[in-house]
Parts: sequence; structure tokens; C-alpha cells
Amino acid sequence: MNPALNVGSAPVATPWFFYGLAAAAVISGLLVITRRNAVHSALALIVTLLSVAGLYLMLYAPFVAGVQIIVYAGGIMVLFLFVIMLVSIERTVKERQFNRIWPIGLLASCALLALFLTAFKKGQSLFPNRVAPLPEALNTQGIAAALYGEAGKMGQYTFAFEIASLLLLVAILGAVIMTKKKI
Amino acid sequence: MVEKYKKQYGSGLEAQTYLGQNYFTVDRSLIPDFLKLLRDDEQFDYCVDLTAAHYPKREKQFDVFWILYSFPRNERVRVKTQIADGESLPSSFPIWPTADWLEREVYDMFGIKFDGHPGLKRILLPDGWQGFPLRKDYGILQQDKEWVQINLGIESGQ
Amino acid sequence: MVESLMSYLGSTVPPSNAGNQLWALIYILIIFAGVSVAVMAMNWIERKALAHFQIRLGPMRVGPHGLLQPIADALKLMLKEDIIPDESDKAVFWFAPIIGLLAAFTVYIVIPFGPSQAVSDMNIGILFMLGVSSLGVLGIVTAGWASNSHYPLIGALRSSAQMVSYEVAMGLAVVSAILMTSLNTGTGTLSMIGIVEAQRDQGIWFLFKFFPLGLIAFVIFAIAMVAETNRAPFDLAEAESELTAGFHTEYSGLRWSLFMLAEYAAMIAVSSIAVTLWLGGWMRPFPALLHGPAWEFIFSLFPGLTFAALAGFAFLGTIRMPSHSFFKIQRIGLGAFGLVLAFIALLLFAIAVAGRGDNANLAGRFREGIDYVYWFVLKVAVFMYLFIWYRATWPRYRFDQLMKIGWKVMLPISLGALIATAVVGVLVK
Amino acid sequence: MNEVKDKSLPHAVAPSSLDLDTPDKPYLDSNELIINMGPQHPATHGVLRVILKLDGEKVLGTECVIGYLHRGVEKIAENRTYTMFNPYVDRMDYVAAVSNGLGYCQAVEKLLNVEAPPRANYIRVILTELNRIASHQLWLGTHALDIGAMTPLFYTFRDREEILKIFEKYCGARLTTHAFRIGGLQYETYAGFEKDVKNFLTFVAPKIDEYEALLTGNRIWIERTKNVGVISAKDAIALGVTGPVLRASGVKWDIRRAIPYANYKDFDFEIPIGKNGDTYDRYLVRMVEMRQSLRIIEQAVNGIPEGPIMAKVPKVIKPAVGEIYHSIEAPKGELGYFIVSDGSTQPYRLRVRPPSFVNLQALDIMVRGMLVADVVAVIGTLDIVLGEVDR
Repeated sequence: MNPALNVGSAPVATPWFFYGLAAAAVISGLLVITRRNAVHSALALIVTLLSVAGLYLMLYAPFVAGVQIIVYAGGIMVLFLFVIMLVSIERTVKERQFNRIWPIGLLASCALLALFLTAFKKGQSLFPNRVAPLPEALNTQGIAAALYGEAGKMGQYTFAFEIASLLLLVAILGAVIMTKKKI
Repeated sequence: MVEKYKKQYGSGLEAQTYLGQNYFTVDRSLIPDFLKLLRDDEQFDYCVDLTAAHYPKREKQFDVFWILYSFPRNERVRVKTQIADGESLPSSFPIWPTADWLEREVYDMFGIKFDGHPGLKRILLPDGWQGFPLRKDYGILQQDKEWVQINLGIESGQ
Repeated sequence: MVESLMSYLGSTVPPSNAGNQLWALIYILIIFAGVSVAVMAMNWIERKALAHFQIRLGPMRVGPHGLLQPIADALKLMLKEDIIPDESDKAVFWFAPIIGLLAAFTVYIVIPFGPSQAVSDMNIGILFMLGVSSLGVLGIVTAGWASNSHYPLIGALRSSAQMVSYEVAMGLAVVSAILMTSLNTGTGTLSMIGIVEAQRDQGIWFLFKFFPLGLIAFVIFAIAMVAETNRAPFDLAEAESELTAGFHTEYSGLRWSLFMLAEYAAMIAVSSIAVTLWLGGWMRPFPALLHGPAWEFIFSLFPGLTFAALAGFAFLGTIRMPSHSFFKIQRIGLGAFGLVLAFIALLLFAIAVAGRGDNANLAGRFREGIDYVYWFVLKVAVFMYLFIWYRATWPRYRFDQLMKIGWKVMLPISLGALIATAVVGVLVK
Repeated sequence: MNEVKDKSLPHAVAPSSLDLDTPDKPYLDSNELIINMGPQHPATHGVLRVILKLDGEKVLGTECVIGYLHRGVEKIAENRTYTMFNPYVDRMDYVAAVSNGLGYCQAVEKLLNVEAPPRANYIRVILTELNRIASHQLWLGTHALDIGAMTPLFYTFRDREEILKIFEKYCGARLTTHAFRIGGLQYETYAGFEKDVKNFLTFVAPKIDEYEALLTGNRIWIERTKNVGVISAKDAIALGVTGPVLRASGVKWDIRRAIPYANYKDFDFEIPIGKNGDTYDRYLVRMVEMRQSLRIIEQAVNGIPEGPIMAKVPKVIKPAVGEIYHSIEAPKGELGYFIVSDGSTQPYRLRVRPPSFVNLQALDIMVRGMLVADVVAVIGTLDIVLGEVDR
């Protein structure tokens, strides 16, 4: 551990970074749903994901940020693009931008916004102040401890984690069986 | 072999030798059958070449040649027939698949049509070209001016 | 100002960890310039080495032995017409090379050229590196798509499939190296500096750890990194004979050169990962076996010796040059280049002598830093040479074969090596 | 009996009838992709244009569009005298110009019923076999480059240079040599010709080992060429494929042996054959052929008889009325000349039977169901020269 690491007390970066990242996330998020060209939407979504990864970094959660980049921006979005690239542009441009249930979607997002606002307002009471942000390095280790446990004792979420991994394994096998004509 | 076929086909078939090379001159009507016979019964399994020559002064303007080779017999033979301008020949593609491009080339250069060819179109010249260059009445400097002007955007190809 | 500049010099951690933004910026600029120069040098070396593999001379006209060729190339590419096809998706077409370049250069933030010679010692260093370098594929994919042409599209599809596949094996190989960091301390680390320090503490490069397990993981990584950077024999995305130029068929001029820059920067970056993870990063050979002030001093002479040798080659070249008036300028140029190299060598020797024994004074700190960077760069250079060697030797794989190797050979082997490493690690404890 | 059923060929529908329209559909929408490879493409060896119909990377069908280099050689022949036409044949298969010249001169000699003297024949054999090696070297270099190995190209070009130097010394030209005349040779060999050829023999033998060291055992090379572009002996015969491509399919047939011409019956050499008819076999066959050519050259250069180099040929060549077909084993396959004479000084009709043209027909059957990368490998392995395909 580096002694010079000034952990916990000061923010990683100035608030300007937060505003910048948040703006990028929101704007690119809007672009995702307003662009008619699917590839443009996908690229905008990647920008959103990267901005969110930046926000995670600001929250002393580097591991989550790294995983966000690897899994979402680097892995899933590449596969997305892979598929979208083969879709005809002409057709998507001709199609309607939103389908008929867009009011419901709007309603749902408004509700979500309301939820966030309430949480923000009641922040102090909902999330007690005593949970101080963990130092950057310990944060990753904290995740490891929660998932795998430490020194002989089971972690808080070990069981759930293993179940989830089993589920994913089943899903992978299912995908293979469904797509492969002959095994 | 020659006698046998002579008996079978009579005057439609003539066997000759020039400078040690054998060739049959056959009547147009014998064409697909005789070639098939050569392949099936005489083992001429390899069609070396298929080509033609133009004699504008003759009544039957074209000589069409098949050059055949037999791997088992190690022997080469030519089959020659005469057809008139505008007359078509049955395609030998079903007998030797290699005739595909060879017939296309003959069509391209002489304008001889082959019935039953799966895709008879020009091969060396562009699709829209007018005229058949290897005919004797096609001059060596002649070209399809219109095609050149439209497609290449130049006055002349020369 | 001077104070804040000087204050960092005694630090033992990278500037961003010391909270020194000024020095972080300076480091970023140094690395950016250094990598750009390295790419240019690599361009020259590749052309030269490839030419000599192939009984050619390579560039000989621009400058002595073509030394100025990269500069001429760069100028040419900058002045060339920048063609954007009419039917292309202009915004994406414009942006694609920048994505690739950003991904390639961002990685350098966490590459440790020495214990404090890095921009940042990120806690999740290796994870960050893998993540960001995996973004490089986005540049290729978008370039291929935006060109709106068949060859680039196929190139882009190939490369995305290829990169996604090889990342898996690559990641598993990396994990087995990370497992080794936890051996003595009980807690492993993802930090690039921490990984090298773990190798120092354990007294062995991870390449040789649990022989041959470390070696297997290293070889897997070494293969995957060639595939990851789209280099021969895995250069299917830009397979010249099949797809004309693959994803950058429609690119020209500066934009095309950005792709090249990104490709070479990515090559250096992945080589750096390999060096950090398996070859002891900045450590000199045998730090445990041959220690003591005398050995320290001998090893600290190496950077100077290298430059002296290069200067010697340059002088040899001036002697061997034909004595014809045509070659006069070339001879002078090569001699001047040799003199510059000799001067650098002398400087390095001076620092080595001045900073001998003592690490506390300024010269000592300089000597130490130069040593670290020198050994790191030397190891990376070996990889870069391998890249050229591969390209000269091997034919290109076919797409299905590439996939077969990735999924059916490399993935199981790397998984097996990972499990074996874990088991052996537990048993050894 | 070699029963050739139409069914044995998957392209019972001829390549010409490839359905190439994707009506109305936006082109990226469909799973089937039509790709236009060439006429400007690094791997089509000239101006061949192949239209590929792809499913992903899998080739569903191909159509070759040729004729970009069509110069009307056969028409030119009808307007030139026999002697004047001789240099033109060099421009067909320009990497094996000597073979073209040999075929043409021998065809005309046959038509005149003369025979070149033995000394001329020996020198002809030496030059032709040198040219075969040069042609195979060029093939190997470009073929390897197509598959992604850059280096062999430079090695083969270095060694081919030595052959071209011998040509240059002999007749002044390197590529389109016009080395032979009707009836024999115009030039006596230069002083030191035999020594040069012998030096070349000792020079090139280890170089061929060098190529093999780079490729033959190379894992990637084997994976890229084994079972790629397979053509069975039956299909090969039916499609009229000749030369190394036919021999790699297991048919031991070489015109130098089957219908000997020049002095080939005097020489002892082997005809290499392959087993699987795949790209790797064709590669091996050609490598062995180079070595066998060296053997032939060695025997020929050691046994050049003394004597005249020109047969008695009239000044004005005026063959009697008649037709003749003569073919030789060019590096690429059977190169035939069919000449119809009307008794004048000009051929009434001259037909060239080009090996590349006929071999190229096999491309479709060889690449169906393979991947795009294999198309490149197969075009390379067919060893076509567009100058000869298009004439």
C-alpha cells in the first residue's frame, strides 16, 4: 500500500469532472434513443457507459468501473455493433422512431426520476453518513471479501454469487444448444 | 474403329490423316451422338479444345473443331463439322464440362450458337459488343465504336 | 513553481498517487511524445528488419540508411489528400481512427516504466489496461462499418470476432499471473506496479514461476496479444491479399496514419503488459543473484553501453559508405547521428558514475530511473522485434482456423494453466 | 471407362448461370453478400475479376469475368506472316514466354513437316526448362504472398533473376524473349552458356530447399493449403484441367512423356503426382517439378550435340493447305496451337489452346463451400496468367 496515497478524505477529482461526465452520460443517453441510425445509437450508448464508468471511478469504485468498461463497453457493445452493422440502414431510417407504447415509457422514466429525486432529498436519512467511502484500494478487496469471504469464512454473498454463476452457465449451454444444429 | 463408324454412319463421316494427325469430318446432323460415342465407347475423355474457323465464301461458312484426347489410349483426334451462318450446334457441355467456356469463346468470336449451353454469353469481349471479331469479314482495325464511346468515354479504342 | 517541480523528485510513487497533477501532466506528455517517437522508430526498424529478412535493403534514400524515412512518411501522409467517400457515414468515418488512437494511448496511463515512473498506479491497473485496450476494436469496427463498402465491413467483422475471442484466453492468462502475486502476502494485486513488486519480492519472474505453468500462461498471452493487435500471422482484418486492406481500405492520408499509429501504440502497450506480468517489468536481470554495489554499478553501465554500441554502428556505417561524392551528405549525416548517440552514451555514463552507490542524491535518482526505463524498454523492444519476425516468417491464418485456435486450443489451455496455478499455489503454501 | 456424369460436378449449373441479382433488397440486409473481387485486387494476379457470392465468409458461387487483357492475338495472327507472328506469342503467358515460343515454332515446323536439328532441340529444352523453373518460382512467390507469407516472394525473385540473366545473355531479352525461330534457333549459344547454366544448377538447388524450409513443414502453410481447393481426378479430367493441377489430383500425365516433343524422350525425369488434389499437393508437385527440370537441364547441358542450329526452312514460309494441332507441356498445362493453313504466307486461322483459360474454369468447383481466404489461395494455386487467359 502506498503511504502517500491520500485516501478517503479528498475527492478523486474536482466536481467539474462530475458535471462533465454526467452531462456526457445524459446527452449521449438522449442520443441513444433519438438517433435513427442504429449504429449511431450504439456508439452513443458506449459513450454513456464510459461516462458512467468515469462516475464509478469518482465514487472510489475502480473495480466496478473497470468491469463496466471490459464487460459492457468492450464486450457487449462490440457484439451489439457486430449485429447492428449487418442491419440495413435504409430500413431503420424508414421505420418509426418510437412505437406506440412510448407514453408508458415516458411515465416509467418519470417515476424513476421521482424516485431518484426523493432519494436525493432524503439522502441523509436513507444512506447514513457513517458508511464512509472506502479507500480506493480497499474497495476492490471489499468486493472480494463480500463475494468470496476471507480467511476461512464465507462471504456475505458467496452463495448468491455461486448461484448466479451456475445460472449463467446454464444460460450459456442453452444458447449453444439452441443455436447449434448438430452437436 | 474407323471402319465400324463408317459403316454405322455412312457418308456422313469421313476419316482422314494429315501429317500423322487423325481427324474426322462429320456431318452436322451427327454431332452430339458421334461426340458422345467417342467419349463413351472410345474413351476420349478429355476435350482439349473447341474452336472454329470462318470461310465466308463457302455456303456453309463455319468449320467447327473439337480436339479430343484419350488418356487411356494416349491418342488425340480431331472432329470437324461444317455449319452455315445462323445455324446452331448442340452444346457439348453435357459431354465435357470444359466446353462451357470454350463454347462461350466460340460464340463470342464467331457468333455460333450452341443449343443447351447453360449460359451462352460473351466471355472475352464485353457483353454489349456488336460483331464477331474472328469472322473474316471483321477487319483487324474494326471495333464497336458505339460501345467504346458509350462505355469508355473516348472517341476510339485505337 | 520550481519548488513544486522539485518536490516530487524525491517521491517513490507515481505522480498521480502523490497528488502531483503537474508532474502527472509532464509524465503524460513525455509518454505521449515517447510513444510517438517509438512508433516512428518502430516503423523504420520494421521496414529495415523486414527488408533484411527478405534480402532487400529497405529504405536507403531519405537520410543515411533511410533514417529520416519515418519523418518523410509522416510528412507525406499529412500532406496527402484526405478522402472521405461520398457514401460513407461521415461522422463515424471521421471519428473511428480517433477512437482507436484514444484507446491505444489511454492504456499508457498505467504502464509502469519504473516504480515511480508511471502516470498513475491504479489499483485496478491490469483490469483497466485490458478494458481500455479492448476498446480499440471499436475503432476498427466503426471504421469498417462507416466506410460503407464490402471489404472494410468484412475486415471489421473479422477483427471484432477475433478480438472478442482472443480476449478471453488473454484474460485467463493474465489471471493466472495475478494469482501468483498473492503467493507470499496472501493478498494479490491488480496494480501493475504491485505485480512487478510481487515478482521482486518472490525473487523470480513469473515467466519461470511454477515452471512450466508461468511459461504456458505467458505463451498464451504472447499469442493472444499478436491476435489482439491484428498483426501477422493473425492480420486477417487487414489481409492484403484477400480484403485489399481490410477495415482501412477507404482511408487515406492522415486518417490512415492514425490507424497505423494506433496499431503500433497498441503493440507496444500489449508488449508492456507481457513484460510487466511475466518478465519482471523494470527490474534488471538477476537482481537477487547479482547484487551489491559493484553489480549495481556494472548493470547501470548498460544504458550507456547500448548507446555507445549504436554510435559505434553509426560510425562503422560512415566508414563503410562508398567513397563517392554522392554519399558525402549521407556520410556527414550518419556521422552526426553517431555523434549524437555517442553524446547520449557519455551522458549516461556520466550519470551512472555520478550516481553510483547512492540513491538519495539527484544523480542517483536519475541513474535509478534511467536503469528502470532502460530495462523495461529493452524487454519491450524484444517483443517488438518478435512482431517483425513473425511477420517475415509466417503465412496468414484463415478465419475459421483462427477461431479454432482461439476457442478450442488457447482457451482450454489457459483455463487449465489457471486451475493448475491455483492448485499448485495452494499446495506450495 | 472414365464415366463422367454431369452429376459429379456440383456446378452442373454452369458458373455462367450464377444468380447474381439481389433484387430490391438493400445490399447489407441480405445474408448473401455479392463481392466484387478485382479487376484491381492484389490477389487476382492481373486483371481477373471474380464475382463472389458469399454467405458470411462462405463462398456460395463464383463467376469469373475475364477479357480485360484481350488483345485479339488470334486475329492478329491471321494478319501476320508465320514469322512475323512469332514474337506475339511471347505476350500471352509472359512469365513463360520461352514455352510459348517453343509451342508455336514446333507447331509451324510440324505444319511445314520439318524438324529442328538436335543441337537446336537441346538448347530449346534447356531454355524451356529454365523458363519452367522461372515460372514456378514466380508462382511460388506470389502464391505464398497471397497466403500471407511475404518472404518467399523475395527469395524466388532473387533466384529467378539468375534465369533471366541467362536469357538476357542468350537473346538480349529477359521476359518476352522470342528465343526460338521456326526451324530452330537464330543465335548460336554465347561463349560460357554451358558454364552459366551449370552454375545456375548448383546455385538454385539449395535455394529450392530454402523455399521448402520456409513453407513445406510450416504449420500455418499446411493448414492453409491442405484440403483447400480440392479437385478430384475425375472432375479435373472432365474440366480439361492440365499441368500440375491435373497431376496433383493423381493423374500421371505430362505431354513431355505422353506425346514427346523436342528431345524430351532422351531425358530421364520423373513426373510427380499428388494424391488429394488439394492446394498443398499442387504446391508439392510444382516443387518437385522444379527439381526435375533441373535434372533435365543437367542432362541436356551435358549432352548438347554439335551441329547446325537451323533446319532447312524456306525463306518465305508457305505451308501447304492443311490443319495441324500441336501442344506442349507449358509450366501451366497443355499449351496447344491449332493452325489452319490455306497455303498462303499467313495462317488462315490460328487458335491457341491456353492452359490458364481452361484451368481457370475449375475455380468455381474448387472454391464452392470454402471461405474467402481460400479463393485467394486457389486463384494462386491455379497459376493463371491473365495475358494467356484473355489473349
